[in-house]
Amino acid sequence: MNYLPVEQVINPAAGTVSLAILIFLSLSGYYYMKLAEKGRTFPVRKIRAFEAIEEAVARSVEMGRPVHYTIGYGSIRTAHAPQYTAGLGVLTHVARLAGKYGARLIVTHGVPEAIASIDEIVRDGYFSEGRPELYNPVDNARYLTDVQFAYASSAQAVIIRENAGANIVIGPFWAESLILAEAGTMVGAFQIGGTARDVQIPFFVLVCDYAFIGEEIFAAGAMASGDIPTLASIRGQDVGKLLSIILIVLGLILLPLGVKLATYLMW
Amino acid sequence: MSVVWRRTIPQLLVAIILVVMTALYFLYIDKTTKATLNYWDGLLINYSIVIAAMAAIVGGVDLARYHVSLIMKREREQIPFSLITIILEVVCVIFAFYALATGVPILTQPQFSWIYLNLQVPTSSAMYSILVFYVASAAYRTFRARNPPALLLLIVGVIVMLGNTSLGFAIWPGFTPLKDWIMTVPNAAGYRPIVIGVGLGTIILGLRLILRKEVTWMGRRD
Amino acid sequence: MGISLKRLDTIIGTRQLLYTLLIIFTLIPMFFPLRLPISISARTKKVYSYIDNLKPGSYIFIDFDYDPAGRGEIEPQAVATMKHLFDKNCKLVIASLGTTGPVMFEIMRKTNPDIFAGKEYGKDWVNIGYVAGGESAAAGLARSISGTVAADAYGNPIGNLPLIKEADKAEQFALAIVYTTGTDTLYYFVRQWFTPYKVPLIMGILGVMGPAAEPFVAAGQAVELLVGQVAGAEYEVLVGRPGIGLGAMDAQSTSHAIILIFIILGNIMFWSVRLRGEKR
Amino acid sequence: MIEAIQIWLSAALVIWIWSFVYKDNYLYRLAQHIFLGAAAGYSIGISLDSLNKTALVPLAKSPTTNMHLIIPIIIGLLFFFKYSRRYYWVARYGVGIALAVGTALAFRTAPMANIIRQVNAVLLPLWTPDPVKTLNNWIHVVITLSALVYFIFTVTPRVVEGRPTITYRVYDAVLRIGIYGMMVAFGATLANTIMTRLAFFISMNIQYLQPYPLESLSAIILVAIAILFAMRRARAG
Repeated sequence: MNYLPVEQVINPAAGTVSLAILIFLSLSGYYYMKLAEKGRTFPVRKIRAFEAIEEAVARSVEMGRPVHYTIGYGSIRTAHAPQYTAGLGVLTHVARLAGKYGARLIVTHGVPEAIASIDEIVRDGYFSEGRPELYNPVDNARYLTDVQFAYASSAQAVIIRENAGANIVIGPFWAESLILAEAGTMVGAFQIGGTARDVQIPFFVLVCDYAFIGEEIFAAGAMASGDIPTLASIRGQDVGKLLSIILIVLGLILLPLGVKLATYLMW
Repeated sequence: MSVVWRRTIPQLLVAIILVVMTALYFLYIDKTTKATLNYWDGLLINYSIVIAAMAAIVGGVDLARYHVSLIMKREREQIPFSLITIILEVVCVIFAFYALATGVPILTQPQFSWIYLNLQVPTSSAMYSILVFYVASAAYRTFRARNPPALLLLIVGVIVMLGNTSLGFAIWPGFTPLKDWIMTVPNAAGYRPIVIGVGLGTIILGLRLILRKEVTWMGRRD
Repeated sequence: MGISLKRLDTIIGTRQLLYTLLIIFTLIPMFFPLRLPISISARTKKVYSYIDNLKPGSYIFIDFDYDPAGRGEIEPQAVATMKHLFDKNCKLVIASLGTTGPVMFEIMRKTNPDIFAGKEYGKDWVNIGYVAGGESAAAGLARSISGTVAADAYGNPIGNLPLIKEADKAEQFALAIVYTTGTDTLYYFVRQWFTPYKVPLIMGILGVMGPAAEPFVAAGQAVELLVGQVAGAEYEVLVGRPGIGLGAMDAQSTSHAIILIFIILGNIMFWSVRLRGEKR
Repeated sequence: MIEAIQIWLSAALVIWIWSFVYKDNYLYRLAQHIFLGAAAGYSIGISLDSLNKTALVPLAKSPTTNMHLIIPIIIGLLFFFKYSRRYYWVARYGVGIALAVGTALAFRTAPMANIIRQVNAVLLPLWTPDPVKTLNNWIHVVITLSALVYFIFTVTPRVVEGRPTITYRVYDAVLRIGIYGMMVAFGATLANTIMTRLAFFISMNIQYLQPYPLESLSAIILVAIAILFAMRRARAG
């Protein structure tokens, strides 16, 4: 039997090393999830923005003001899908808290594919906490439109007119990030923001009370699930960071020796 | 049985598409096989485009439904505004259908493009330029030396602002190169780990979807 | 005193005050320019010297297709470079691959009549108007202008224009300038004008497009870029004709100054309130 | 006549949208709802167009070979089941496929785009003849490595009661460098954004308002009345 050489099996444009990294990280994530299923627990650093969500919901209830949540606008079929998914993950947490404290939750968004999911998540939050009477499908989840600034103009109007007590924005955001955050500031809402779109992170970090920086939104999604094996998968992310640090240090050591790690990584 | 249809099959579908699309991307074998794989990959993406287009139509229905419900609630203040939204939406859709029926490219359909150019473009640009106010007040509140990190933030912010204008150049010509240094060295370095982390988060999230552990997108837990 | 300090703090902290001053200080320099000195970037200097070294009377192709939202950033570049080209007696063939281009060109011509003064239509410059088809239109124009369009933007048959008889193919042009708000258009010209015919390209683009267009210069496909309002202002200084670009730079300076003053006042107020509070 | 309305409407819509930063008022609300309706219609129109291009035209051209394009159309129609009490879950199929395709697009390119390319960008020579360049490269590497440490979630040195251990001190110092590095990046981005937003704002003035002073002035007067009205109502209510 003839074996094909590796470079003919793996797309050279995609990269063999990329595939190796992908498989390695998936396996390590899987390994830690299995360990967790067997009963191992891992300490997880607290993410302050995540802890603050409960306070945000509770405070709005005290003030008699609604909680505003948004995951942004756009289509979930693009490469930003993971961020929408993370946004949905945190929404489950917020919806359950809204049910627990009896808060009025208003979710605005512009993701047409996710309408069904968002409706259901909000419903589930109220029903699972035994407050079905608070659920109003039309009021709680509002699809605006998937046109960027039409979504933004309506979302900022909702925040101000409904006088949101808490404003939680998690998802991929573009220029509208600051519009949403400043609208929250205008009504003095308790603000929690998070995005993995790097150029928009500053606006949330600097304007909001608490912010998820980059990958923290993915970790928050895992935390929201409350499932221990799911939480353990975060350790896979850490393995990836250790790998990156090792690669950087190794590459820097090899560089004066005349070995360019960069070219090997591009294989 | 119904749990299988309700939960297991959608989850499996997601897992399979994820694995298959990853395989289609990395596999090569030879040129003809690669072409076939690319075709399948394109096919899946095309499917998602059609599904997304259908979803946008559902979204339009949902928006109209929301505004109809506001009208039904008889909130006197809101009724005229909701009417405007619904009417404009319906008018656009009618002209869109008209364009499709006559085979005219949609943005050259005169009425559709009139609404686009005269109602949507100015409001959209105005919404974008409203950011100038927000970024100004955000800067005013942020650049305040409350503690050491905030002092650093203030210094960096002021240098960048001065480096960007002829005002800064008039005060001291060195502001521009200093700003360029900030933007290329510490600024670039500060974002790099964030980008790495986002990639790792994406990979692990994909893994969770494949292992059917990430199920929040399904909504209800049954 | 303490109360008045707090009140002062709230007055300064009122966002409406900041916004109003911001609007006023953005508008003032547009009507009364301050003419603050600006530094000229190496990039703009390179474009200037490239155009300055062209043989007088060269044929230049111009793609004029920015959209309305890009007017403030690109029009200053277009006006200044076109003035420079006309001063050097270059002959301009203007076309638009985007639908909004011809409209923007007419607005530009109406608001800057001086640069067209003394220039004869048909001999010194020609406006072909909108050419549909995107990349294939770019390819067609490169092959033969008279073979691609039948009439110019004003309805004159293309055969009646002396300039088109002299310069009809991409090879006959010394330079092509692309003023656009669409990154795709840049690719059209690189693929259809630079790669096959080696026509040098200069790209006038929005500030946000800078990073996306950088590789063209690095790969030698474009001579240089004019990026954003700043480039327009710098070019206005170089050709000695202050316009919207420089006005906008002044507006940038005054409004940045307002924001800086507010930041300084905010810090002073914050610390005086805090120090006073600690004394008690 | 139509052109006059067009110009006035454009100028007015711009000013009404801007008025929101002062106070929410009826004219902003009007502009917002016009925008919402036009955008919703536009989005449906564009979707119909892409549906037509990707599915209906190929189906009409050669029905037998493109029969399979019926599948996504049907899956898309399943979204409407979200209104059903009993069969709400049918809509999940469409959500799932769209989500899976999107995640796959990010998942399969993440190692290259987010890890390898970023790692490669940091592999800078740490000893160069040019001292400035050397310093820049050191800053780059140190900030990148220490900010990476900030993002590590599950491996943190234990905090023992009393005096912190040396490991903890080192960790804390590295963390601080990372946080300060990111803060510099954030501050620079915020300050740098002011310029681009102002450029656009100035463009808007040049485009919509300055050429039409009468139209702009009348829209401003209207909006001023609307804001005063809104303020009176707010005080009364």
